[in-house]
Formats: sequence, structure tokens, C-alpha cells
Amino acid sequence: MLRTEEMLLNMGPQHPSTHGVLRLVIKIDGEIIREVDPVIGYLHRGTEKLAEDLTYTQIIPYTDRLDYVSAMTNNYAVVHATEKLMGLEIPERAEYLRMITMELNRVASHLVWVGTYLLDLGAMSPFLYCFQDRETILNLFNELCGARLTYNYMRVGGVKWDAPDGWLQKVEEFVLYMQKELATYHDLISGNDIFLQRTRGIGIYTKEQALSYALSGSNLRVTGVPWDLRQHQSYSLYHQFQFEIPIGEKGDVLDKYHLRMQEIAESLKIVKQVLGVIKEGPIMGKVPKVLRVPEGEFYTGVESPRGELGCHIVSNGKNKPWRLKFRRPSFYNLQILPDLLKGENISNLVAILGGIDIILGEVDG
Amino acid sequence: MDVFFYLGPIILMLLLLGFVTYAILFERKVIGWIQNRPGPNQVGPWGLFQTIADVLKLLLKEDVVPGKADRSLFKLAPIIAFVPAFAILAVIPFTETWQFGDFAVGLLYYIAISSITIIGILTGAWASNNKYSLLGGMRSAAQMISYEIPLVLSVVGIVMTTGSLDLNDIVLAQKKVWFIVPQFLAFLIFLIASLAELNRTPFDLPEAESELVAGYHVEYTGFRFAFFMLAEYVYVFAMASLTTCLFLGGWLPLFGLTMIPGILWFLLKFSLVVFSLFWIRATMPRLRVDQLMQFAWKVLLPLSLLNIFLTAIFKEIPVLSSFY
Amino acid sequence: MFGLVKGLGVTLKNMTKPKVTYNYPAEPIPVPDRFRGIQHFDAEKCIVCNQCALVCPTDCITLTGKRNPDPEKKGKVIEIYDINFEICILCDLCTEVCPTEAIVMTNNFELATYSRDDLFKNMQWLHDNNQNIRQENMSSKPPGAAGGAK
Amino acid sequence: MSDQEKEQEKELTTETKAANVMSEETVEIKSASKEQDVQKPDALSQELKDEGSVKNESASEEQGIQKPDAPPSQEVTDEGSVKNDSVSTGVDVENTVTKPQAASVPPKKPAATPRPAAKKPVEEKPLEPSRKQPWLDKFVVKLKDLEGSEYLEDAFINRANSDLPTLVVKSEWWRYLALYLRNHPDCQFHYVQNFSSVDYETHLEVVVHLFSFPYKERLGVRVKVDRTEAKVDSVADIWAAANWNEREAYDLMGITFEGHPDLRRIMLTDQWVGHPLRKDYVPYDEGV
Repeated sequence: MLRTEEMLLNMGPQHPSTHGVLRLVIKIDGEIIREVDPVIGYLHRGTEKLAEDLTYTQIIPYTDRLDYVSAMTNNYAVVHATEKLMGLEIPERAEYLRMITMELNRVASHLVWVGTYLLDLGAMSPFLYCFQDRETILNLFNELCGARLTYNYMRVGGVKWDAPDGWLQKVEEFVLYMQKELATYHDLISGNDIFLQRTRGIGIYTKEQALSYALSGSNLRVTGVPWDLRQHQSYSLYHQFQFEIPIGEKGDVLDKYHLRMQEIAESLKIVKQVLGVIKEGPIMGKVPKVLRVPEGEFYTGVESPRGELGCHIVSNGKNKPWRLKFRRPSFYNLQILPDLLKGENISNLVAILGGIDIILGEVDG
Repeated sequence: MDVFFYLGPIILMLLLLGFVTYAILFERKVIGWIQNRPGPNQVGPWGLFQTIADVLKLLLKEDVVPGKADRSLFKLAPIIAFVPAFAILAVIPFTETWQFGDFAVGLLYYIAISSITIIGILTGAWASNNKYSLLGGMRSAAQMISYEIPLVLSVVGIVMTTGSLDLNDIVLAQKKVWFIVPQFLAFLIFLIASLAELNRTPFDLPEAESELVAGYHVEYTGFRFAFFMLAEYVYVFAMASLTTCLFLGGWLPLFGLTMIPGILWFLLKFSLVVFSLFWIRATMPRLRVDQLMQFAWKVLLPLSLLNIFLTAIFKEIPVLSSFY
Repeated sequence: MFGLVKGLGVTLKNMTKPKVTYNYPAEPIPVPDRFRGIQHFDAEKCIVCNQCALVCPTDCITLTGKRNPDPEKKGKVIEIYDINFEICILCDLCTEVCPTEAIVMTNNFELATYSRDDLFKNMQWLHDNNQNIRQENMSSKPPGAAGGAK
Repeated sequence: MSDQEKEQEKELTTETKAANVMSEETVEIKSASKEQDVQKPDALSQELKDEGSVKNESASEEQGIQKPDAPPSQEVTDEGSVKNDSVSTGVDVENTVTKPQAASVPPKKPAATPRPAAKKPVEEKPLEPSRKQPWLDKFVVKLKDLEGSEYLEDAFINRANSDLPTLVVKSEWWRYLALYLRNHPDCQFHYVQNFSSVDYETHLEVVVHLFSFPYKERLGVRVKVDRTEAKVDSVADIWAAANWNEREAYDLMGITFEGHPDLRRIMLTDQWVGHPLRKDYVPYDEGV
């Protein structure tokens, strides 16, 4: 009788496909995973603690660094919470600009996901194609606010910059281009048998599990729960526009892929509609000189590309928050990983982990 | 003749190194173009010296042997992996005259010797005393042994047709029509199996960067690592040559264009095969281990048996038998 | 199987497409005007209001002022003005609050050095950094980062 | 960690998946430990409650205070009903929840300084009753009927937060309430929207925002936790999402969640000293 034993494999924090500095301590039997213990916190920067010493405006650049793939949404989460607490009115054009940037950012974020996910599965080229299209979006943002990743674009009461001349046309061109380009992605990826083999039936969880783990975003919708904060707890001016919430059927990673591709299409649809109605106007509302948020407690969530990005503010009436807590969707979504990985193959680990779509900057706060 | 006998291998070795150098560059360029970028273009004109610079860098690197590794095995492994890769080139007929060892069982020799490399890989993986490399080595062993079988069986059809294991005879038997036409099924099986033998995408599980970091050579640095890489690319060279000989008519010209020398024809076909290897690499994701095994045993093996069966039948059919 | 062939077709088609990369170190990368690069500081415009130092989220600006040497003029003049680019995140808030546009962004972004000490830039350096100054500094929106009213 | 505990842990995690049942074994251990800790409630708690309500009246946006001082009169029947309800989901409430009758911690500090949310009593003209008020009322009435309703300190509508119904409970009752909210057919709060913790200097608070998919309703729950002895029952087996969040709250805020399957630091290193999100936190090593 051969003596067999389980092996402890330490994956990360430096590993090509843990998407940053996630560390997984895995017990494996051959290549079959018996137990996983995710170790996080390698990128913890104490944003919540820092925020207690910062004014509301100063917090905004810090939020850029949480979910660095979709910083616009992060900007919006904190700005939105502050505005709601203060009861400010935001000019229409500012809201439209915010929606355009947020939806473009969602497209960019999902493109990064598609690209890196295919890279995890071993395909190189889709990654670069996705990044090319993302590059267009980043260049648009660069023109708009002067940065490609850490935008610091939104302000309490509006946005910092108005769209430069011709910018909206460029956005429209991009939307039209991207709508066509999606077909290329489907040609390249969606029909690829190896990709289908790798993703079909992988990482399935039930609706009950998803709710219990408080998954959000595509990770929840893939189980068939049509839950999108843009519609169900509508913020900004999303209620004015038509878009659908794609949901999954089987709940496997393949479904997640199709879901995110559809979300890209829906986001483009929203951007197109916004471009149709946006008018000239002020981009900054009436805001007091020093932002003093009235006493109270406030929680609100916005739909980031990864799920419900919440902002819980406790204010004591000063110009700095007493406590600022971010509900970071990646943090919640990652929790289900040990459950999903039990009994899976190591190759599936990468496929499942990638499917969750985590951003470590956000997981670690 | 005697001079050529002794100098030939050295020339071949140098040629081979040249090939490897430029195959790597070519691969990077092709993948670069596919991904809308120019590829390496900084070192030398058109990036021509890029690989040379890379190799120099590798040679200058510190030679690290992990403390817990089995030192002697660790050092031996790259050599075991590389030597067979070079040895198999002896039987490849580049042209009618350009061949080093013309013996009757050339094909068998190729297949037998090439499977020794797996021992080197497994040794290296085991000796590194690293879990990732162990997993990579195990995968590699399982994969290469599994795919050897369909690889060999797919060639059986050709052997049946020509009645010889001598690669020269096989090439010459393709004067009328290349074997890619009558043996198309075998060609597909051979191509897939050879991709797997070469550990190239979509079968690059032993190195599976996103899972096992670098697989069996994760602990290797410097020139030992270079040896593994060299072995890999020599196999690309050998496998592309073999494919050319078996299915694409070796040095035989197309359309009766005999004024173009045979070696050029060979190189042309050979480059086509190499290009398609790179092209596939740039497009495909990676298979999963269990699917990979299932694919070998459940799909490729029955198919190659079917191919043998069909060849046997076609040989008996009067009209078709001239092709078989 | 057809899907695989289709994918190969896409990659082959892309081979002939124009290249999208920048030849960066050889050719300067084009940046839009609003690009947030290293700040330029104009000491003559500065009124030592300290707003930039207050608004800086990372506290990377150090400044001191002194009395105006010209006794007939009121106010202060700047004496020391340093920015520590080890921690500066180029968030643009300092230029946003500056009432006199004494500190403005430029389009220069190359900060890499071999030593951390080199990242500590003083007033003279910031003053000499006067190439590619950003044209549009106030946008259409004067209110400052501290939430200044419109 | 002893073997038994490990066993317990495993069971917990497996059960979390299924129907969030707590193993009886765990319950026994828990209730035993509780009974030793707890002391009788006294008059001071009443005082605290009163002060809380006064403070709340002064708060501008808070309305419709429910004084949760109704005695647990219909104990038997109501508990029975709860039990029945939860039996259907496989949870034995009576066994799992520590009896709040016996469980109370003597208030160490009667809320001397009110929470920052209520510093200045501002004269406000009476606001329109919130649209969520009926829902909250209905809800509070139900809760009042429950055993241990005196631990519901406050229930109000957080107007600033789009009329969010909010409950304030004492830490002893939290687990009981959580089970109720999760499993009762009229609540069904299966989804944790946010799990936060706040240091109010006088006390700590665990703030949980729940969402009920069947009713499409949100609910905020604030759990008051004593600052010096920050302990509260874990709800990681009720909502799987609470697991890491409780670890985070333990790590950064220093709240111990009793019965948590794996209470370790999650963000900071294991050797870290102190809990950074506490307002009185002093970095142990100035250089860091």
C-alpha cells in the first residue's frame, strides 16, 4: 500500500493568476483541492481609518485606489453618499457626465475581466485585444479629467471638469465601434471549444448560497436573481433610461462570461441614450464653502462592475466623517471561494477564482 | 565525405542554435503581430539580436541551486532533457543528401529517443523539491506518455502505405500526392498530438503559467533554464521537420517547380508548420488536465485506430489503392 | 471545432491590422491638455494662503512664508515651498484651490529616479519645471476642492 | 485549538451552507458560558433606555419612537409561534438563542455623552410620517411580542437614509433577533447589504443593513456593544457573509464575536497590537 498524504500548497501572494496579492493556502490531494484558506490583507492601506482624518473632498482621491479598475464608480459611491446626507441638488449635466463615465468605466472593467480571465485560461491574444479597446476608454478619461486610472473626477455637488470640445462625439464613436467589436469577441472567444470546455459547469453555486454570502453584481445575477441597484434602488438618473438586467441560467463561469458581455452591451446602450439627452448646463451645484455633513448615519449602495459598492457614513456634523465604511463587493464575493473550490482540480481553481472577478485593492481596502 | 561526417553534426548544432534563436524571435514577432504590436524591436535592427541578448543575460545569471534540492539530479536533468532532443535530428532527411543517419527504422528511432526527454523533465521536477514543479512534472509525464500513443498510431497509416519506417522512403512515396491528402485524419491527429508532445498551447499544462507559475522548471535559472528552453525549441524544430517529412512531402517540390532547390522547399513547408504552431499558441486557451487525458484516450486513440482501419480498407479498394 | 477555426480567423485577420503601440521612450507620448503631471510653481503669484497644503490629502506640500521685504506692500511672500513626490498622488486638488494659479499642473510626468531623495522637489525645481504648463486650470468651475461655492 | 472546537467549526461551516442551523452541541456550550457571564438587569438599564429615548426625540430626523418597555407577557404562545416558524426552516430558536431574560450586562456607562448624531436639540416642525412608518410599526409590534423585547432599545426611521427603518438592540439580543429576522416568514432578511462597525467613544456599535428579497425591504440594525468588554454573539452561521465581516470588525474595531468559527485577524498581521479603527488607537510602533 502506497503511503499518500495531503500536500499543502501556498499560492501567492506572488502568483500570476491570483490577480494581485491574494494568497491561498491550499490542501491538495494530487491535483484535487481539499481545503482552501484565503489569506488577504497584503494590500490593506487602511482607507477607512485614513478617511476619518480627511475632509470629504480629500477622500475622493483615496477611493480611486480601492477598486482601481473602475475608479469612477468608487468616486461616485462616496460622493453620492455625501450628497444624499447633505441633501444637495446635482445639476443634470453633471449627473449625465457621471453616468457616461461610470458606464464607460463598467465597460472598461468588464473588458479587463474578459481579458485577464482568458489569460488565466492560457489564451494570450484576447487579453491584448481587450486592453486595446479599454485603452480607448482610458484615453477618453484622460482627455476628460487628466488621468487614466485614478480619475479623481467627481466632486461633492457635481463633477470637476466639463466635457472638452468634441469629447461627446468621440464617446459616441466609441460606442458605435464597440457595439460592432463585441461580435469579434464572440467570434474569438464564445465559440472556442476549449474555452467552453474549461468554463462549462464550473463554479456553480445556488441562489441560496449566493444570498447567504451576500454576493452582488454579476456573481449574484448569474444565479438568476435579477438584482441591479441601478434599477432597484435607482440612483443618479438611471430611472430615465431603458436597459435590461441580464441574468444567468446555470450559474457557471460560462454564464458569468456571457452575462458580463451582455452587461457591456447594456452599458453601451445606456451611454448612447445619455448622449441623446445631454444638454449644456452647469456641472456644479450649489455647494457650501466647507462641506459640513449634517449629523446622521447613512448607507447607500451603487452598482459597481463587481457588485454593490456601498458607502456607510456616520457623521457628527464636522467636515470629516466620524466613520466611513465601504462595502466592498470583491470582499463579499471572495468569501464564497473556499466553498466553491472543495473537490475541484487546481486548474479549475484558476477558472473559478478568475470568474469571481476580484480586485485586490478593493478586497483589502 | 569523412569531413562532412565529423563536421556535419557541429554545423547542424550551430544551425540549430541559429534556428532556435530566430524561432524564438519569429514566435515573438508573430504573436506580436497577431496582437497588433510590433514584437521585439529594440535590440538590433528589427529586433534581430533580441534573443541573443536574452541568451547572454541567461548565461550571465547566477546559477542557483535550491538548498533543499537534490543537487546532482538537479544538475543532470537539463542534460537528460536536451541530449535526446538533439539526437533525434540525426534521422531527419532535410534533402535527398542532407541526412546524418539514414537507417531503416528512422521513424521508430525518432519516437523512441524523443520519449527519453520526459525522464529529464521528471527528474528536474522532482529534484527541484518544489510543489509547483512536482505538479508540473507529473502533468508532463502523464501528458507526454498519453499522447505518444496516438502520435505513433497516427503514423502507422503512413507506414502501412509505404511499407517502410525509413523517412527517406516515406518522403519519396509522396511523389504523386502528399500524405496530407489521403491521410488527412492522421495529419490532424498527428498535429494535435505533436502539440501536446511539444507542451505548447493549448497543451502547455506542464508549464501552465497561470496555475503552476512555470511548471517543472520553476526553480531553474541561468543556463540550466536555457537548456530546458533549448530542448523545447529543438523539439519544435524536430517536430516541424517530421511533420514536413511525413505529411508535406519533405523536400519534394510542388507543381513540378524543380528549379527551386529541395532545401528551400523543405524550409518553406517547415516554416509553415512552425508558423501554425505559433498561430495556434496565440489563439487558444489551455485545456484542463482531466480533459486533456480524456481527449487523448477517448478521442485521439479511437480516431487513430479508425485511421489505421480505414487505411487498411482503402488499400484494398481498387481505385483508391493507388493513393495508399 | 468550427469555433476554433473562427478564432484562428480572428487572430489571422488581426495580423494585418496597424500596430497600436507607442514608441514611447523614443517618441514622447501624446498627452491631452488636462493631463495631471508634475506641478509648476510660480513664487511671484503665491500669496501664502496655505490652502494647497491644507487640501493636500497626503500632506506632501510643505510651505512657509515670510513678511514681504518691501515694507510698502502688504501680505506675505513665499519662503519655502517643497513637494514630496514620494507621496504626492497628483490628485490635482492643490491646483484646484489655488486662488492665484501660483501652482499649476504641467503635462510632464517623468519622475523616475534612482534615489528616493531626488523625489523631494524644492521651490526652485518646481519653478523651473515650466514646460508644457497646463492651459486649462480652472475648468468651467471655479469652486475649490474644499467645496467652494460657485 | 482543541479537536472538539475544530469539529464544531466544521459543522458550522457545513451548516451555514444548508439552512444555517446551529448544532446543538454548540448551543450547549454557548448557553452554558453565557449563563455564567450574565447578571441580572437592574434599574440602570431602564435609565439608559430612557435617556436613549430622550436623545432620540431631540434628534432631528428621528420619529416615531417605540418605547420597547412592554413586558414579555405572552411569552409562551409567541415563543411557540416563533418556534413553529423556525422549525420549518430547521432552526430551533429556543435552543439556539441564549435566553435574554437572564442575560444582561450591567450598564457600565449610562450613556453619558449621547452619540454624535444627537448633539444639539433642534426645534423641528413635525415631519410627515414616513412612508415606511407603517411597515416599521407592524414590525416593532411583532418584535415587542417576542420574549426579550426590552432589549430592543429603539426603533425609528432614519429619514436621511431614504427612510431606512432602523432597530437598535442590545448585544445580548442580537443573535436572537438575527435568527428571527433571517427566518421569520414575515421578515426573511436573507441578504446582508452591509456589515459595519462604529466606535461612538461611549460604546461600540455593530451596524448591519439587511435586505429582504421577498419583501424588497431594507432594514438597519444597530447592535450596541460595550466598549471595554466588546463582546457580541456571532451571526456567521446565520449569514455566511458575516463571517469575514466579523473577522474584519474584530481585527479593526476589536469586537469579539463569540461563537465565530474562525476569529482571526484578517487585514492586519497576526502580531498587530491594537485595533486601528478605535478612536483611541495609538500606533504601537511609531515608525510604521
